[in-house]
Amino acid sequence: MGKEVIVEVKHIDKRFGSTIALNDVSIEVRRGEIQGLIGENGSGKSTVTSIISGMQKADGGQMFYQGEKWEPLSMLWALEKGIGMIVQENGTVPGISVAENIFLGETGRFKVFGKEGKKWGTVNRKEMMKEAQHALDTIGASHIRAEQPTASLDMQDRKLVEIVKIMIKNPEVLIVDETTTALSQIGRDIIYKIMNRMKEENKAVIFISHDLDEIMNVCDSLTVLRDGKIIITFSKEEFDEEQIKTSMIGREMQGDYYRGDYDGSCGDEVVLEVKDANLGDQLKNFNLQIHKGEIVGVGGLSHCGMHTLGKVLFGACKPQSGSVLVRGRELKGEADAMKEQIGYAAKDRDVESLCLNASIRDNIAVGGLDRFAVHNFLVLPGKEKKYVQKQIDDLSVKCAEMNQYVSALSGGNKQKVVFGKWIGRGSEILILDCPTRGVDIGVKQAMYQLMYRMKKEGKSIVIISEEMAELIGMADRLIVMKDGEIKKEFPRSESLSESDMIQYMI
Amino acid sequence: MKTKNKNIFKQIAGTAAIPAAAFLIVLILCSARGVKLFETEGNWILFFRAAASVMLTTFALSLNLNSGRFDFSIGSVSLLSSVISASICTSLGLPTIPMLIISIAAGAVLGMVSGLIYVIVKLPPIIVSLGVALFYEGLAFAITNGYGVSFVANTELTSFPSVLNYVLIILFGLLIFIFLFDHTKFGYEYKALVSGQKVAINTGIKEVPNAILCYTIAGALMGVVGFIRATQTGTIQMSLNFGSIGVMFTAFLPMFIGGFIGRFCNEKIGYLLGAITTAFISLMYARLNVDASIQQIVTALILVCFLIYLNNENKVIELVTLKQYRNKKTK
Amino acid sequence: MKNSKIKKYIMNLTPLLGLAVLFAAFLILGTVQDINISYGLKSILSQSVVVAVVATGAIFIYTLGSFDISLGASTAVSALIGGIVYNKTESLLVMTLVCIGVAVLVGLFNSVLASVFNLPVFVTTIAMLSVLNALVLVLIKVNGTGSQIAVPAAAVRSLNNTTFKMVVLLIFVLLCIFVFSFTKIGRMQKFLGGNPVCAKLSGISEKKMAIIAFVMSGIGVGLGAFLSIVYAPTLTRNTASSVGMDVIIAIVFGGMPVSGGARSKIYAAVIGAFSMTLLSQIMVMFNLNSGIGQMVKAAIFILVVFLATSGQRGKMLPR
Amino acid sequence: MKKFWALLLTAAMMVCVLAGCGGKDSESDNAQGGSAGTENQGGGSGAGDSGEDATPELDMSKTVKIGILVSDATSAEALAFRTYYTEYIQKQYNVELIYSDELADAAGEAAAIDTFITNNCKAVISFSSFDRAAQIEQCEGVGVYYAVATGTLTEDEYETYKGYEHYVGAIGPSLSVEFETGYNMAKHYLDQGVKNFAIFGGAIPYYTEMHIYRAAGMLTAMIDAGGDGANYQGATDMGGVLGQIFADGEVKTGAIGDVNVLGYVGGYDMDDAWFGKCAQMAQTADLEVILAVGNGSDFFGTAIAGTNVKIASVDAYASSYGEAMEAGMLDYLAGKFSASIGPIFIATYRAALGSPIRTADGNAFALSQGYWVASSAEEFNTYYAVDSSVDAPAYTKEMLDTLLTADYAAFESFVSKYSFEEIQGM
Repeated sequence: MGKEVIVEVKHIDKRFGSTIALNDVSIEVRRGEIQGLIGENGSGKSTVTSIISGMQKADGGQMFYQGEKWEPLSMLWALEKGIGMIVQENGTVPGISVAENIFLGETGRFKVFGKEGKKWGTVNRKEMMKEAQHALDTIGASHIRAEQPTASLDMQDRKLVEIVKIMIKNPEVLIVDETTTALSQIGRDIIYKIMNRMKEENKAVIFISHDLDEIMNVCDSLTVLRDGKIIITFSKEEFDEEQIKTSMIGREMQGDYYRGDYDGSCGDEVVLEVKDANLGDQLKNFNLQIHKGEIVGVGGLSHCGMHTLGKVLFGACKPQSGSVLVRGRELKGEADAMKEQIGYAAKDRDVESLCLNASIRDNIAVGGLDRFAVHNFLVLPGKEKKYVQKQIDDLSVKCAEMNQYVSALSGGNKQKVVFGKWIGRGSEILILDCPTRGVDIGVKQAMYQLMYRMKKEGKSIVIISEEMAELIGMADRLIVMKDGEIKKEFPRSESLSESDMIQYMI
Repeated sequence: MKTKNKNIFKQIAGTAAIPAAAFLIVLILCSARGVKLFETEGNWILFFRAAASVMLTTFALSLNLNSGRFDFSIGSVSLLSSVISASICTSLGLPTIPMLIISIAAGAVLGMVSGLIYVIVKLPPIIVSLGVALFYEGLAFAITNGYGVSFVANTELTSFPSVLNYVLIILFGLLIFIFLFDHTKFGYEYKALVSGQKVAINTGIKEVPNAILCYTIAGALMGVVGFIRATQTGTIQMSLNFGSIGVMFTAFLPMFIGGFIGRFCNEKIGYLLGAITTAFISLMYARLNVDASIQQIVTALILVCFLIYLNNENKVIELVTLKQYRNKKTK
Repeated sequence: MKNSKIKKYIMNLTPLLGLAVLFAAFLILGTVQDINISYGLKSILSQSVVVAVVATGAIFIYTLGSFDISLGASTAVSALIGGIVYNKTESLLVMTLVCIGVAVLVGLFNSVLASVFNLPVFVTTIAMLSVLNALVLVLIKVNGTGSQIAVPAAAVRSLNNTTFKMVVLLIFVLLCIFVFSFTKIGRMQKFLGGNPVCAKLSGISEKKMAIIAFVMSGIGVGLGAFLSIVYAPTLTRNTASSVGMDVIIAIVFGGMPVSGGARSKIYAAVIGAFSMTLLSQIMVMFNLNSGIGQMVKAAIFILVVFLATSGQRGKMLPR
Repeated sequence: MKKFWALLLTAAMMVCVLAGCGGKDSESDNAQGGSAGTENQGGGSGAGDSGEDATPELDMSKTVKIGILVSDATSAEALAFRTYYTEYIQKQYNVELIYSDELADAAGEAAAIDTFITNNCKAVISFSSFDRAAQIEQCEGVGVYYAVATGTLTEDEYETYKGYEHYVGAIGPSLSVEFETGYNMAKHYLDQGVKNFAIFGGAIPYYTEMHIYRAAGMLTAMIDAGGDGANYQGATDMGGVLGQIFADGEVKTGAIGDVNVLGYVGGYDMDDAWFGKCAQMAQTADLEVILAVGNGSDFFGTAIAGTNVKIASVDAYASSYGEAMEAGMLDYLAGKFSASIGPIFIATYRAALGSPIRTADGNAFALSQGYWVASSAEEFNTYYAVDSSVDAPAYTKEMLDTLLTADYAAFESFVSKYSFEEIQGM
């Protein structure tokens, strides 16, 4: 079948205030293809797709859809016309039923009386439920009930609801924006199935992901963006990991990506310990010991309890039974954990690890108040600035000045600020939940090296991650969790592969 | 089947529990003092008037508070709308129904205006509502040169207070409100915006008209409240410097009660029952001739205790601090 | 970047500019209508001081993104109890301490109640409002003539001068600025206001901070109570009744974001308080009737706050 | 940016509009000040003329600013007074009357007086009584004349301040007059053989003396009419009754001899419960008359509609009361007449012009003044016609001008003739 162009983006520009997000970007998406988009954070991939899908408008350039000029008014409008996007962050409304989410913004369709499109029409709830359930069944998500309150679903199922919300319109073009990072294998498989079906039906898919392997498996062609510019487009046969990576960061990758050695040795002193802790379905008589100078990797599906484990280790969640011991004594909560030199970088960075509406300075300083405050009370601007500046320099945070608001930083730099906040105060034990989530390769590498250095300095690190590669790459000891239990423990070894892990996750 | 019955039973129990309890306690207290709760017709009227006006106020307050919009101005809207309608009707010698209609219309317009100001200046609603409250109070004062409006002698208008009329108001108010919010596109989009502002907007739901409509509806409701308050004595007293916000506070207890009952049945019905509960309390105060300062303290205690109870189930925080947490997340 | 930065900078100054403009207007109109300007300024200072002090303390609560509507009532109660105590002890010092003590206790009660039963503080203050109002009536009834509690005017007359009041205000403001900008507490409060979730995960206890905030505002309320006794030693059931709302208005008018957080600033309270008084003084010169006067006030209020914040407008409606 | 300016513009316009309507509406208040001024330049000699021959030494050419202190901007009385001052006096005399906002407490009073001083007011006429002593001290301190227009000072207050140079004096119903007002009101019905009363206590819970004395008057009348052994809570005379009310902070219901107080409501809570109390009191079985120490018909009017319960009030002559009387909802009104504040104005004005009126022994005066009592719609209307007139009010300029030169004796006798007939007789 002829690979006709369905979506054409021509010389698009987009700027946010002073920063240029897109600079003269042109892409062609063909029918029967899965078009991959890849690039570091802030490279502009999400911006392109959000413009195509009508979430925001471009400042310059044109777009064409099926040969016609394409100027979407809203996502809903675009979807009606055949371009739908599954967004990166949560795209469902918690407070309403699944069905209402699926038909969000067009409940008006279900009239009791009155004509189609009549404004403030009444809504026929029964009918809506029926259609919604049918839609759920067709993509194989029958376990979700249409009348269920969305809040009661887990991350994964909410994503599925979103997918239904899009697919019910059977779009000509489907955009999948980093959705998979949030999903377990099952979820991913559902998405892959959908993408492939669309491909067979001679429709088009735009697929964005950080996961190089994933994207190389799925896509037929792959466009690399950097700093808002198109760098290069590879077709399937040209795919080559190294090349793609270099074109992404724009330079040869120096030195090791993960750590080089494979000796999983560490101190024998137990610094942090969980003793038969129970917490709902998140932890079931759970036991874990973390030693001095050890990197412990925790892997599993997104809701296997490992994220809760992170909070428990930091004292932010109290287990219903059992205990958390730090250097042998009971841990009494966050403040106490900080006294004991524990640091915690949460998965939901923007909400849990940073105050976006505050400056870099505030965010770093707040972690170290007891470090630079005189008598742990008096804050002298001079001392504070010195402290903060040191962290910014050590981690080479890219920013105009320390008083710049964090909200203006890229994902990678945000994470650097978080690291600065915890490392700055000399944390001995770091609990890092998805430390490299949404962080681009360049920064990733730097962070891996940093972690390794810290291990060498005798600090202990717990990496909780959904990216198995980095766990295998970094951990001295690797734990696979499922349903709040430890399913398997791997020592560090060269031979360990992702598939070894996966079988214990599912 | 059995479990189903159980559920239904549980629902009915949960729904009725609070007002029933309130009724019993009030009854006991009164009979302890040898007072009959409902003696004169006046008592009945008081009860239903309180229920009606409090219910509507609760609707008006909760409707915006649920979406994190705190509105100090509802009191002033009811004041001004009643002033407008009363002045018109007394000067033109119009009867009750037109006055009610004018009140509603005026209220709606006033509500819409404050909604418009809100969407235009895009300031936190709490600030806007402060300004609007001052403005409307001032306007009401200016219109009447401070005299307020008095039509005590106008038996046509002052004949409105009657159990039947108030019951009708309650029924219509409830039905219309339920219809608007549970069975229309507007209602569904409202719900979506409440809990998922960002997503809803990205999906293409228009927030601005929705918000304006919310304020308009709240205004209309307060128009009715203003009408009720005006016709009960045939006088409208002026208030300045936020004198009008008092009305708002009558709605908090019923709102929380409603929020609680909302688990077992439609939340709006919950609000009605909440209003009825407070109406019982007011009636008791009147019957037992309770001193004003005691009333205030007792009411406050009831509020706090109820909240303390609720909070163990973690419902209210959501309701009230919605605004604050939302801010943190979205900004 | 530059230009937007400058804009933001100006936005932040708007309240200050507002004050300046009002001040100029006062001077000009004043000279035109040849009023007694110097006396006017003095009286403006001494009229604003109570609201200014209370509002300054209240900033700590607003910084947490929460707010307290019982401040006026608690000022009244502290003043009344202070008055009663003075009439018993005849000592101004004791009176002052009692005022502060009572106010702090009320604040503590609010916040502790809130944190023990983890209620939203705002709700407890609603309840507190009516309790305190009732308390006012009771106090006057049992300890006064029934219509008032009066501290002998002679006792406080010596203190009733602008310099003294300004000194008190200045000291308190400096204290607050110190706590707010030069101590751990202030930093934690701002951060907490900015993002409670993250603050919790940075070892900041919301409850502790709330309690501290309410204590600070308590001190402000106490001083406010003391100053209102000095200003008008006869206390009636309506004493300080307007303070509660005036404080909210002043704080917002002064450019304090209601959501609290990093943009919070102490001086907002003072600026706001003085601006509002200036404004009403100017109204008097136009000799408007109360209604119109209030309408104009409202319009200017919205306008100034709008200009002060028009740096931060989003795609979504604020909440 | 453009949007920003646009918004700024709209906002600015909004303010202009306001200012505009402000100007328009306030004309009534404001322009008079001006017109008074202009009037004086041109026909102002009118004001001069009558003055000229009469009082050569009074220089009325300069506009005198006088501050009016009001604790209540909305009651019928307050508004009637305001109309008389702004619509009549201010037009007739070369004065600018600056009204304070509604004052809530002593602090408000102090602030308002400060404002007056700032605006170079030569004198203050006070309708606000949270802290009279403080007001007097404040004015004396800065040499501004001060007069009390409602109520009077207490004995020892008077003793303290009568000597003050800038304390002009007080004209208003003394507490004993208030007592009589209540007494006569009750008596009016007792004489008709009414036995069953209910009392509305107004501000008694807040211990407003004026209201307490009125209530005491009512109760004392009942005691006198209640036959032998009649007493109120054991009290049998004015002193006793007053003491009792001050002790309770309310009026107790119960039998006074063969007269009954069937119901009592106090305060102005204005909430559901309170209105409930009012309604149920109005509907008490075999109640005949509701005696209100203040405005009664507004709160009980609707409740008694259709019944033959009567309401008696104390307030002022406002149109709404006329309607209420026509409709039989108000039966008896002891009302201040708006012009009653004419003399105190003259006294203050004179003081401001440099010729204050002092008593024989050179002290500030303290004169009492009572109410016009209307017990029928006809009476009411006759009174109201005069009272509400802005062209020929009860005290016209001509009558008042005589006071500009009058000595204390003349002044006193003028004030003491306050009944409707007497005034019409002048």
